[in-house]
Amino acid sequence: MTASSPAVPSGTGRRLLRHLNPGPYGWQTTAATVLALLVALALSSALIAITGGSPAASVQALFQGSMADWTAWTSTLLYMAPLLLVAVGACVSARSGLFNIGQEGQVLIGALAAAWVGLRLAITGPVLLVVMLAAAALAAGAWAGLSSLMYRLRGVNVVVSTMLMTFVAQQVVAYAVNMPWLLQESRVGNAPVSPQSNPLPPSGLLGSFGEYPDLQINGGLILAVVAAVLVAVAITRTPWGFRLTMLGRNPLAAKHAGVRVNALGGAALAISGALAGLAGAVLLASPVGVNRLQPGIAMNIGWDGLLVALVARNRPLAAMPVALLFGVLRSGGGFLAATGVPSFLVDVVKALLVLAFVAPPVVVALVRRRRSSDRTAGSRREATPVAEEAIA
Amino acid sequence: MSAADDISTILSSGIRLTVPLAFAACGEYLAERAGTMNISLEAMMLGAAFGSVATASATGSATTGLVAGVLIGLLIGFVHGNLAHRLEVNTFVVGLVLNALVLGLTSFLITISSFDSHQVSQVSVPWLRDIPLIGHPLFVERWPVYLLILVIPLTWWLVERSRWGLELRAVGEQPQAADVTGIHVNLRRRQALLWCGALAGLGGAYLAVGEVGSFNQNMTAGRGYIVIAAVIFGAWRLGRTLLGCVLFGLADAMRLALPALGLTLNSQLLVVAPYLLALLAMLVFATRNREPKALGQPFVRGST
Amino acid sequence: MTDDERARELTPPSAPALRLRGISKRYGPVVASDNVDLDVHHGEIHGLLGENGAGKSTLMKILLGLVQRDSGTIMRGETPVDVHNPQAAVALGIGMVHQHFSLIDALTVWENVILGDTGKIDRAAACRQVEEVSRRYGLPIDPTARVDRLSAGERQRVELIKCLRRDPSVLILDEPTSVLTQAESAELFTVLRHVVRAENRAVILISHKLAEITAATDRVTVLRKGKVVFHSETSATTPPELARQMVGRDVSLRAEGAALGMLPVDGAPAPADPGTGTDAAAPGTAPALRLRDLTVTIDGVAVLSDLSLDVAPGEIVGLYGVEGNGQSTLGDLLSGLVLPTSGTVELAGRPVELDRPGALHRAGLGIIPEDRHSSGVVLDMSVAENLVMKSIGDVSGRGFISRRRMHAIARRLAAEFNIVTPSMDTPVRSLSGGNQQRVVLARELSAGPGVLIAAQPTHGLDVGAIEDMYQRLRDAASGGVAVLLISTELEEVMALASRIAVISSGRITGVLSTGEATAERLGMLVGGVAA
Amino acid sequence: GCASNDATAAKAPAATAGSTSGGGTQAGQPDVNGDGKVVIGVLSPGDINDGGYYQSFVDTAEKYATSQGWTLIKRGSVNTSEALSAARALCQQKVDMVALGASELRDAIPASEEPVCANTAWYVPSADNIPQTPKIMLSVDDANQSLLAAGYAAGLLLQERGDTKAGFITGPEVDFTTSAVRAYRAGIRLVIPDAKVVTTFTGDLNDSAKAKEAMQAQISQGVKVVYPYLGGATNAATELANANDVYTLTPGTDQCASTKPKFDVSVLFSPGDYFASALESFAAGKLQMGVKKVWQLGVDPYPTVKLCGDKPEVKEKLDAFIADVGANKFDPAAEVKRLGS
Ligand SMILES: Nc1ncnc2c1ncn2[C@@H]1O[C@H](COP(=O)(O)OP(=O)(O)OP(=O)(O)O)[C@@H](O)[C@H]1O
Ligand SMILES: Nc1ncnc2c1ncn2[C@@H]1O[C@H](COP(=O)(O)OP(=O)(O)OP(=O)(O)O)[C@@H](O)[C@H]1O
Ligand SMILES: [Mg+2]
Ligand SMILES: [Mg+2]
Repeated sequence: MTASSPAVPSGTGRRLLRHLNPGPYGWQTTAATVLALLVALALSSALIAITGGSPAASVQALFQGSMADWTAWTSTLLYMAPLLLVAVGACVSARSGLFNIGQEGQVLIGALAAAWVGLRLAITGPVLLVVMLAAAALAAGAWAGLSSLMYRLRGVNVVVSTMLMTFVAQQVVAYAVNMPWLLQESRVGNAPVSPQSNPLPPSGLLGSFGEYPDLQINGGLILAVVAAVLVAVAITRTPWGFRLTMLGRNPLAAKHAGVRVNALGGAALAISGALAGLAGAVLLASPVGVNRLQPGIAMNIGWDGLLVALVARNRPLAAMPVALLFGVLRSGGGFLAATGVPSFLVDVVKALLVLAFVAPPVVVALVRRRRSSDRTAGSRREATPVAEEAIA
Repeated sequence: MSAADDISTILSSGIRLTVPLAFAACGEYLAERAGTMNISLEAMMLGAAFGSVATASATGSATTGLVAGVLIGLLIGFVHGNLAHRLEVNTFVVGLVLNALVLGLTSFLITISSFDSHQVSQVSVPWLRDIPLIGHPLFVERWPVYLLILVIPLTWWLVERSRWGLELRAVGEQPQAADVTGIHVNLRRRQALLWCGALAGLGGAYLAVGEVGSFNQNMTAGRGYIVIAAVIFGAWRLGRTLLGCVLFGLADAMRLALPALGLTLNSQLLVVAPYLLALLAMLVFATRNREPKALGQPFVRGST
Repeated sequence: MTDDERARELTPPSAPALRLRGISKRYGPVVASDNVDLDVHHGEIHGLLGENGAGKSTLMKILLGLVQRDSGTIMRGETPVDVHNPQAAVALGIGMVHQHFSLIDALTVWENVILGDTGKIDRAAACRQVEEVSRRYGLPIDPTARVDRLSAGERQRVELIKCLRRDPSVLILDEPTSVLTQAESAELFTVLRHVVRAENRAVILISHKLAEITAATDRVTVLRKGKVVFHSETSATTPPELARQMVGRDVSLRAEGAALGMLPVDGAPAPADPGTGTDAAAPGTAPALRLRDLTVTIDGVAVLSDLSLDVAPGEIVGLYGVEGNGQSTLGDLLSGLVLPTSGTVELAGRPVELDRPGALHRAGLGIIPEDRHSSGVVLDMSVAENLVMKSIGDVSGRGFISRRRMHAIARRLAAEFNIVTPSMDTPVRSLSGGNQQRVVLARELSAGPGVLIAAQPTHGLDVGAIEDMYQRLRDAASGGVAVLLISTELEEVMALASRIAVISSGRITGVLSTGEATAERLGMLVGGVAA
Repeated sequence: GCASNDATAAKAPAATAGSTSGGGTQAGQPDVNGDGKVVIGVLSPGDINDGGYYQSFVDTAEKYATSQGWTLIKRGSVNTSEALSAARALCQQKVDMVALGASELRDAIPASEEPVCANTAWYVPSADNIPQTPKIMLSVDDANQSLLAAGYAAGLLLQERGDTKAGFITGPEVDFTTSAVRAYRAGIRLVIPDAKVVTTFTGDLNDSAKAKEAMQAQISQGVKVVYPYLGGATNAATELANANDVYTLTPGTDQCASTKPKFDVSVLFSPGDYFASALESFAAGKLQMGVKKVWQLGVDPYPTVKLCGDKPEVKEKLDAFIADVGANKFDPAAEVKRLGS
């Protein structure tokens, strides 16, 4: 039981060390994770074998589609950007003690607002992109803010309301892309129109560094990483973050200490919504992509981004590698599907892999707890960082 | 066609649409009273729907299929329970992953297999079926529907009258206190999830081998979430929850029947109606007092 | 400890009901239980004493299977037993009345009472049993009432009934009286005596109140830093001795004794420090705290009505009353957790806008809240963070928190207020109660408040911590701070305050100077009779 | 977009890694990329096991590929937002042809210009809403025509039964379903001018339970011909119709051979049929990129409407109608506009 690292004088240094130190049970967690991964891969292989596919080739394809070359990295990073944005937002709200699970809807609302601005406002030049991003953040922030308002006025459980609002958001977007006066694409001749918007004008697209098929770092990723770092700093280093943490840990004490809990709680929820909305705008304005609003634009990025945050235990910096991992699974999975493995099976493989990453740290923590026969708070608190290290 | 016949038709249809929801709602209600916000309900229903059709096709008996559906629901409940309430993986993570897993798996399995269609038989209750208006809707149904007559009071009794239910409620309200009292909090929650799995499985299986007779990809189409909305709408009371199911089922039936009667309605609005209603119910009635206090919170001994 | 003390240990009245041998438990570097031996016999009330953090609760949790020991043996009679969970403890006939987390608010009394049993529920039988137990021990309660509607005393009764109904042969009570009024405590001890004498059970009683221990127990064991340091027949020891054993040094049981439930033997409760003992605010000096016509209505019930009170700089005013008469609400109001329906709070002559978060703090009001866990500290944040919690702006520059500055301030305060903590980064959760309270006090006083509200400041504190707390409150007052002491302990108020305001049913029924205050007059005021 | 200049083309790893020699990449042979095998990659936006529209596409491809000894890679339920990356991934698998299952996936088309897909043929179904680009072959049909003919067939069946009430059940209320309703209704009214067509939107092409309820409701209202214009829910709804002796039409594929469920009219506008003929040209090395193939009712074998049962008079009238459309005797679009609302 020497979880706390040796005394290091400076607080910052110590924190850094704690981040780098795999922890006393780090190797166990790593081993368990590897084991779980093997089990997940074995299960997946069995399923793939049923369809007559080759498991080895599938693993190869997973790798090839996500990391083998720059093109693959490009698409991995393309997924990572919105995932990270969503996850960072989820970290903010979770920190404040309000659990937002409505990111999927907030992503949609963000994309809707961005699309509306991009297509319906006569803004030209680079300003357009800025306005689009701002509109996405504002709209999705307000959408999440509604949940906060409902909580404040009527005590409506935030988890429940954010979840229900997701389904509402889906229909709102479906409605918007089916209404010509709203956002439905314009008709060409007699051809049928799809439930989608027109493509964005070029000035509404995010830029990128590098060009396909070389490594292309999309603007969204930069936005996401900046957001992650800013939020990480804000949470751990600023009075605002301090108050936020206080609110999350003990709202009564926070109120007592003069924190404006309603405003701060509402702000946290709105920020998490705004970041999810940004993710929606990033999906929409992605330098590679369809650049139109479609009902399926969120592609479960909201749910997966929430998973990222949960796996990263609500730490924005830890969310970066986890988001990368999820990006790898998505792009690798897409590639895997292109090798002829049924796409549904790819979803199964992804889900199994996520479980393989989530479960082992807790298993190890549990075994530890059992072994030390200590079922009280202390060990629980120590278990958390171990879990994080394993994932990061 | 007389107006009475129309009403009777809509009622029949509403009941058929309600039944799968009602089964699952009984399960979700119990799980939520024990403090689990069970998002994987959708997975339970969908998995059971698939399992029931596959089994029915293999054995030639829709009833066996129904049993298989219940078993699959139990299995998913077991997995969820152990991950969330033994290994302490966040329950939403578990739910989201299980939903993705089951959707992927069933969609995949249906592509590599083909099943014969089987349906459980219809039972019509003599005399009662002749009651005007409600006779046909209520008393000419596939037999699992009548299981509801057992399941609903049983669920109520379990929660409100049995010792197990008392402990469940304690666990959903104040797990720390329940623990100190000697109740195995996480065990109770796992058991509640098993019950939930069994009933959601029954609901999903009924949908497949009762209503439709076959399986197709994502055939539950979000019914799990509707049920969760119903429990919220019902403010964690069984009667109101079931009322919510009936409301949602009837609304769907109306939506599907009214065009045939010459009326049309905005479809988006109707799709969101259950969720909006649930939100509205929470806004209008002070449901916060009714909510299990520890809903969605994991229990770890020693943490406050 | 010494042979002398061993010798005092008489032959036990009967075979031990419970025997602990070499129980050890460590939490990281902290040894919460260090090779503890303890025998508890049938027919005795066994007092367990110790400073905050001495390991009393830990030991009892081990007995109850809530915490697993690292080593040692537990024996029921002569057979070693394995208590790995609370159910096992129940099966062994060990029952405990917990102070926290043991009743489910949303359930009724009878439901709570049968919770943890097995077998079919029989509501009628359960109610009957509750009534029976409540009659047998004189603990009146309505079995069908919902627990969240009950007062603290009534809840305690439910706890007792629940425990006694299971017919435990060993009954453990962990600080059962800290939320009880004197009358309620007296009632409890009557019950316990009955339990022991007439029914030959064994009782372990944990308390910080030496008077209770001396009055109620047969034998007493003192823990210090996890070790058994003292063991004796109660009749063979004295409160000063116990206090010395607890703290490990001599303690002046002057005023401090008050909080432990003993008035000084010489009677007259003289104000301890004459310097602060001015009878009332000197005319001309404006009161630092002025409460005017405060009314708080919750769910249609006036919890406070037209409450007015002044506190002058340099004086300690005691607000005395029985639990449930609006004291906590006043505390909440002055913490900014509750808004008054009407009335004003003035600090240094200026009215405070109570609806602005943090307004009271900014206006120079410091508060030691009644329930430090729920509103005084953030248990999962570090000592340093808790110390600067209210002045986070002061330790940050250019928008960032300076950890260096934060730690510097924290270290200074920790030294100044004798906060014992492994490091400034230790979560407050793992500090002992006394040290947690010191963290709150240090934070509030370091802000240089003009007014300090101390709500039940010594609840759950050990004698050393109380001594320290009293001294600091007096020092604050003599430094010119207006101190409002909200307390349910008569002796505490008598020992500290120069004026005593009595609150009953949300009204001030009278204000007396300590000189005029006699137990009878206060008693009448508490009863709502103006004196 | 990404310019496909020589420099980037050389860098595209997967595309040029093969044993391709020189520029022999054009559509002279099915092995477009010259790697010694023929691989067809199919992307479909829908459930490729829906037993209907989307499935027909991959089924056709599968059948043909097997007969030719080609390899087929099929990927269903492709989110439109992922179309582009899915197409790129296919190209990286060195497919010789990328075939899109429906025009919803048109966002994948830019990949055809990218180096990674340089040696690939592209087959794109369209409803005249996709601009022609040099690297794709467009296959265009006019949904108005087939649905109008379907309506005409339904009208004839109604007439035969002496009835005037027809039904239409579909999923979401979106443009392609609402315009289908209009054409269908117009077709019926060409036969029975005062016919009533009830339309139910269940909200989900795959929700069998709701489709059945909608069918039940229409049957209860005495509707005798219902078009289940659905996806995965088609069979469940049709079986119910069969049990109530209600005529049904297929949403796109030829199901006349099927007995459970049984359809009375096969409306053939499925992408599979068009694709089959494209594959034939492909096998023969005659498939050209940068061109558009328009499928004409009454001229080409597809789209068409086929009566399953044995009703010579009805069949005769239907065939005559189809021939008229083929001969441009009247303008389907105008008819739909006139009678459809
Ligand atoms: N805007 C907000 N949105 C969501 N949650 C909030 C918000 N503001 C505060 N909270 C949460 O509310 C709790 C405390 O807030 P508050 O004191 O307003 O509750 P309350 O006392 O029940 O309020 P009220 O008396 O107005 O009903 C904390 O748990 C905090 O996390
Ligand atoms: N879960 C825990 N994790 C770490 N340390 C703990 C834990 N529980 C107790 N401790 C430590 O063990 C020691 C004994 O604590 P315990 O609660 O038994 O004291 P106590 O005698 O009951 O004090 P009090 O009078 O304040 O209730 C303390 O130093 C405390 O900080
Ligand atoms: Mg204690
Ligand atoms: Mg080739």
